[in-house]
Amino acid sequence: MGSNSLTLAPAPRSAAAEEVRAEVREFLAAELAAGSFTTHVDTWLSGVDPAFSRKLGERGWLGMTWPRQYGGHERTAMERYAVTEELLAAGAPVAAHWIADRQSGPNLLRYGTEAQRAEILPRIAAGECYFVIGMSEPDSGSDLASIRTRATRNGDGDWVVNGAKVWTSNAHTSHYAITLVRTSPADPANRHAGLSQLLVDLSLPGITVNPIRILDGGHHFNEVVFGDVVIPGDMLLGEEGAGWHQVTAELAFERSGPERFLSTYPLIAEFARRASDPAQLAALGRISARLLALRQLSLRIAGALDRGELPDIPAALVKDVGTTFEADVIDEVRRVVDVPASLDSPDALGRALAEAQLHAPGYTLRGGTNEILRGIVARGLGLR
Amino acid sequence: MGSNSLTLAPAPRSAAAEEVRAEVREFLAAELAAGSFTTHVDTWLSGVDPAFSRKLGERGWLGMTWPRQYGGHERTAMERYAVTEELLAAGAPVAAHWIADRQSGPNLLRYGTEAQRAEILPRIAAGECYFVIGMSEPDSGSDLASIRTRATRNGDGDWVVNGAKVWTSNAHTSHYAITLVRTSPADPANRHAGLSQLLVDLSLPGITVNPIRILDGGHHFNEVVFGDVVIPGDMLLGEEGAGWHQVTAELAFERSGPERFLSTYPLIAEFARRASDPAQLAALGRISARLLALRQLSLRIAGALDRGELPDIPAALVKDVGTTFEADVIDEVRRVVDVPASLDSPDALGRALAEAQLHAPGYTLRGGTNEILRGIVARGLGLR
Amino acid sequence: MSDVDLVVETVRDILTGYEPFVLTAERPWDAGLWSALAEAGLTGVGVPEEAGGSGGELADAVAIVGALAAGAAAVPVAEQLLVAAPAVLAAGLDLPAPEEPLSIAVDGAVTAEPRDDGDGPGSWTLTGTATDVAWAGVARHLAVLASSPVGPVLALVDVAGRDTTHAANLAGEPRGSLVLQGVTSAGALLTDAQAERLRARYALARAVQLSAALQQVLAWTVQYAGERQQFGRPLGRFQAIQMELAEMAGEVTAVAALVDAAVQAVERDESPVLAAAAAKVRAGAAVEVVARLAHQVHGAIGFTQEHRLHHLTRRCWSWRDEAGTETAWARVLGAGLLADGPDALWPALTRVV
Amino acid sequence: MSDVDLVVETVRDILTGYEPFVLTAERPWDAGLWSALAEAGLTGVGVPEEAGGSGGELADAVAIVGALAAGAAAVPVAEQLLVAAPAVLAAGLDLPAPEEPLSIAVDGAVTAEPRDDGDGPGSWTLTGTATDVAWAGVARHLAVLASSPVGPVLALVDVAGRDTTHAANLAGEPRGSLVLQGVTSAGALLTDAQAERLRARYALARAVQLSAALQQVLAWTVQYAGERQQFGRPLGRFQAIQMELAEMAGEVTAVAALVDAAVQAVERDESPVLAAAAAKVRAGAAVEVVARLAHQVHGAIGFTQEHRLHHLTRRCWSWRDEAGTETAWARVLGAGLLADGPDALWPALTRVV
Repeated sequence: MGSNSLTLAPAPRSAAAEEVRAEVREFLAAELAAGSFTTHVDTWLSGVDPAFSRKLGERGWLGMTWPRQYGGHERTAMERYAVTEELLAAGAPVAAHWIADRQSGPNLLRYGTEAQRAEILPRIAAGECYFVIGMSEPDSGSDLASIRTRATRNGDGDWVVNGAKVWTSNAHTSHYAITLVRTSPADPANRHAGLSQLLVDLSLPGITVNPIRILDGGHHFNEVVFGDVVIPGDMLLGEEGAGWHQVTAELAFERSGPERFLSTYPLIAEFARRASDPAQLAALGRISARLLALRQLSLRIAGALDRGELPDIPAALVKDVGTTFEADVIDEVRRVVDVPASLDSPDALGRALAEAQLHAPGYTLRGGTNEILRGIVARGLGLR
Repeated sequence: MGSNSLTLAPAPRSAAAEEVRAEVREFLAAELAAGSFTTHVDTWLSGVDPAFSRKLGERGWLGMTWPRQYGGHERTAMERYAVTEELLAAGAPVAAHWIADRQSGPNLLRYGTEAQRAEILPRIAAGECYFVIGMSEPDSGSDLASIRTRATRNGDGDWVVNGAKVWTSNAHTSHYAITLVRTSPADPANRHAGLSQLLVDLSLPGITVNPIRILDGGHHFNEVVFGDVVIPGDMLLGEEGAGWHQVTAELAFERSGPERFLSTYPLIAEFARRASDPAQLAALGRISARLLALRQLSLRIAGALDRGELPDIPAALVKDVGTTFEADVIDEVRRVVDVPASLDSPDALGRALAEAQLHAPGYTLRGGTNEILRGIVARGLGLR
Repeated sequence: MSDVDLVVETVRDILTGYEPFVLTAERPWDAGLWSALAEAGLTGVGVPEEAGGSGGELADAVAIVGALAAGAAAVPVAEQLLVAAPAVLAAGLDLPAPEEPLSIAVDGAVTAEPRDDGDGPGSWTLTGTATDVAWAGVARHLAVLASSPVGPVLALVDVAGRDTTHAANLAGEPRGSLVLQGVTSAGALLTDAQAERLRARYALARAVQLSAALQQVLAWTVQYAGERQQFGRPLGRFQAIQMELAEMAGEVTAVAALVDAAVQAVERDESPVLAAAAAKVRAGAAVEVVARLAHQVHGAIGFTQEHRLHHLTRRCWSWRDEAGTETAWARVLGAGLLADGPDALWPALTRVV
Repeated sequence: MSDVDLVVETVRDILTGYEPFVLTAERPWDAGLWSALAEAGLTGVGVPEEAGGSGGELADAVAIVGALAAGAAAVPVAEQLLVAAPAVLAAGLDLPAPEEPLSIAVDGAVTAEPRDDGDGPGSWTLTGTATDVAWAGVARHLAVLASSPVGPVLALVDVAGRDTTHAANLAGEPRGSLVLQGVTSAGALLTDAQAERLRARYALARAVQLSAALQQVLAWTVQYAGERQQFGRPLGRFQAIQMELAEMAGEVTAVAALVDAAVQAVERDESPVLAAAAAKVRAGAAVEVVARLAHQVHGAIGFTQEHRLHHLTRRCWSWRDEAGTETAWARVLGAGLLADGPDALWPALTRVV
């Protein structure tokens, strides 16, 4: 097979990444020893801890790749990769800042005005300013072009927004929402036209944040309702009408990180503590081989980002394969252990299984369902 | 969930079936002991042995459910089920008569003329007359409506057939092909119109049977080429133009038997001889639970046939789930044994793995691909 | 309409008044629903009238359990009707009144010391901790499988007033422990085979619940796919979704066929062990596929506590682990099928159900 | 164009003259292709010129093996370039001329008795049977891993004129046995770790072949789906087929990433054992999915001997079992990752590749 849009150059080795990895490891060991957090599954969704996020900011582990002038540290994507995977493997509470650091900050760097960048990016890098993604709506799941939240200009040149966004992770603990809105009437001939992104301060009058509890009762998601919310005109992000293009690029950006295959890593670690008979060791080997392959894929994408590429199709592939793996881990472990899953289990493995299972439906839905992702991969294969 | 087109009443218990089962078991043990056959995987495709088929005919185990006047034995579908599953579980050479007994005979009973029935059915029931299915063509896989083999009436009222059929199992050892042909020009408005079934004597002049070897080199399939073959006018099967309807019913009929989940049973039996450690016993248990469920489903369909129903949607479901299982068995066994698959293996399990693997691509393709079958199931769920 | 259909209709009628809710330590079961079922005599079905029950066959009890499982009903009916009551009766013990919830405890370590001759029903002293007790803190009576120097013992414990530790399964159903320190109770010696059958009946009860719940999950998912629009058409029109729903249907239909057959094997008074093992393994394996695809098709909305889907998927995730995991029962099944020797798999398979 | 690209292009040019064919006992390999490769110096790549080779790096040898695997080339190049030649050189033995096929034997039971002091390269007497020997009857020389009273021995046997039993893998590649009865040959003592590394290199060689073959299978399947019409449009337009091809692409891409990384680990002169184990396990697991879906998309035509697909799928089905099954290597990997203790999985994972 010749090269195609799915293949990427092998990830470069990075001594700097290994150096920062060692630092993070030491930090995490100390924090765990001090009891500042306990390991859980899927903490990049559910582990909100602003104090912990600020500690990471202090150490220079947020906004790592951004220019220094915006509070960043001008380090490579490979170094950032090492930091994020260490945090995920430890099951550390990183949810507060996760979206801002991964996605909203880079988005502001690409499309933000100088004022927006100067105001917000240093606060993100300090671990003090948190973002949510304002894309999905109650009637628009995978079909983002059908969103209905509207923004119209008023006489002062400000935007008046009405509508509602859902699945906004941790909006109740966040400061801003980059919100996809319709700024021109829907055009049946071009479903992707007329959309724009607004940078919305969640403390503005007219915004209501209603909790959406997930099936285990956890409060991570919210509905954000906009009732005649007035957004200053200069809070447009990027170009008016370019919202579709911007979110597509943003989604590609968010799909390839280690959080797409390490959400259930704490379960694997717990299983490893138990693995002893040949069948368990073989299961650990199989799980590990899949994880190692995903890690190489994800590292390749980090390498491509360092080269200035935007590998959207491999990123979709990583998310599809990786999130499938996250759920498969549960099944693989269950095949070789006799520990019932329960949050109240006296056995840490039983608790990890329970956490992983209760969060499982999210893995292959968030950030684009796996069916959508496979469609993107198929397009990359030249089939559509 | 209320009743839907997928649910069927539980299979009735049948003392008669258990009686004939015991007879078949005794017969097979004697034949095996006498060395008249050796157990293989997938013998309903590859185990052609006319002498064995005649023995079954002598014992009254072919044409079991047919009227006595046509050489049948007027027994129930449940009794026939017991006979066929015992033969498959033993890996006995049943390929010569399989299609004729399962499918062509019932087809003749439903659509044949009195002369056709009187002439052919007793010979099938005796294990002396073998059939092939003449449906697929080189350019028509799952899309049967696109077939091109044509039959036109000549001045004598006979049919003149030109074209080619492929995947005709064992045409080189068979006597007749029930052949789907186009008897009227294609009508874009009704793709299913203009097709008819002909009862074709494979010894007629103008018919050439060319072998198609499958990937292990085995010769089971053929291309049957028709060059101005003159077929007597009274060899039309059923109604002219009703071919689509007839093959659809025929396909439904053939999809639910135990050969849709027992093709690799000899591999399971070989694995069972080896299973000893807990992981192997658990794997045997998992495989067996799936098999037992499929068997109940298949028995339910046999029961429905005895009640005169034509459960086409459950039959599609059984074939989808069952043939997937046939291939999964290989993977399940490989997970817990260290025996390489090889036809030359000194180890019977290695040979069974090899046979099962080399035949595996066929399981989920023959008689309608699993994608097509799932479409039928989806229709049964009310989705199309 | 058969008796079974009538019974199911009665249960469904009652259920319309009792929507499933999120179970908590404060509200760990649906006491109102239980009362309604008890008033209708449904908590005594399958128990002969002379034993204080409502009469009826095993098939009726199974139908009730299935209808309640599909309704995510938080009541100990499966444990009472399919496991504990038949076991208590078979052991010759006095069955409590059917309106007093009776559950079953087979896990943990409880020892029984005979207080009399220990032969047949008698009095025993129980010591130890019963763990993973279904409806601990809710059930009034508990049939406890204990071990004694002379063999397994089924003891009937009145747990009113006894402390249980709070623990719950993934759906919030109580699964706490009960500490017994020298508790005197009625009990009867069982053979090892009887104890094994009791465990098998428990596993089969969970399989019955799983089968019904999975059928309901499929029905909800098909309904949702028919209604939910994406990209201008119902989800169910997308071939990718159709493939997923067909796969779910294959699993659900296979489970139903095997579970029904296992129940019939018990009705025929055959040993339930291998049939129950097979049913439990097959039903548990289906959860992996069915729950995953159901959530996948439902999308984010099905992942919320407001949506009904989790009431069943959370139960399914736990029920497959309870009364013996799939892996444990798979080993039992694999070993049991080879009991007549390594060449006798096929005859064994045709005997299981 | 890099050296590696150049090498691959040379191999592909040569391959255009040598279509894959069905291997039989009479024609068990492609002698003509071997000669063409040898003439071009490709059978000595990775071997220093002073040792009689063509020079070049491991990466070049890997690229050659990959291109030949994708072409279903019936020649012992993977064994020679990636396993036997490096092992023979590392052991300090004299490497045969690169145009004489050299293969590897690690299975069976062969014992070696020293004929001299047994320290370093020397002379040994070999007795026993080497089984599952890749290219038995085709290879002129065999590097045999034998056991001796003082440790594992790598012996270099000239097998010209020796009888081998005929056996073949699923693709017809020779995998016979060789009986050695008091055969004198050059050999060298290895440490257990060196022997383990040799096995790992063999496993990695198969993983390299699998990765290349699976990439080719995907490419053929995508091409077929784009061309084959069903129901009036190309197969690749059906969403069900797209989902299957995307799943294949996910497997193939993951395998390639890990195998490449494992090769790089070897290039960095790290111990190859866990990297090779991971690569072999991952590549073998992918065969299950990729070969199944490739045949499913190709339909009946891909199941025939005339179609090219089986040349690769049959090889993949065997290669995953050879040089240690996935299960065997998965156990090695699982145990190896826990070598620093049950809490040290993550640091171990970040070190493997």
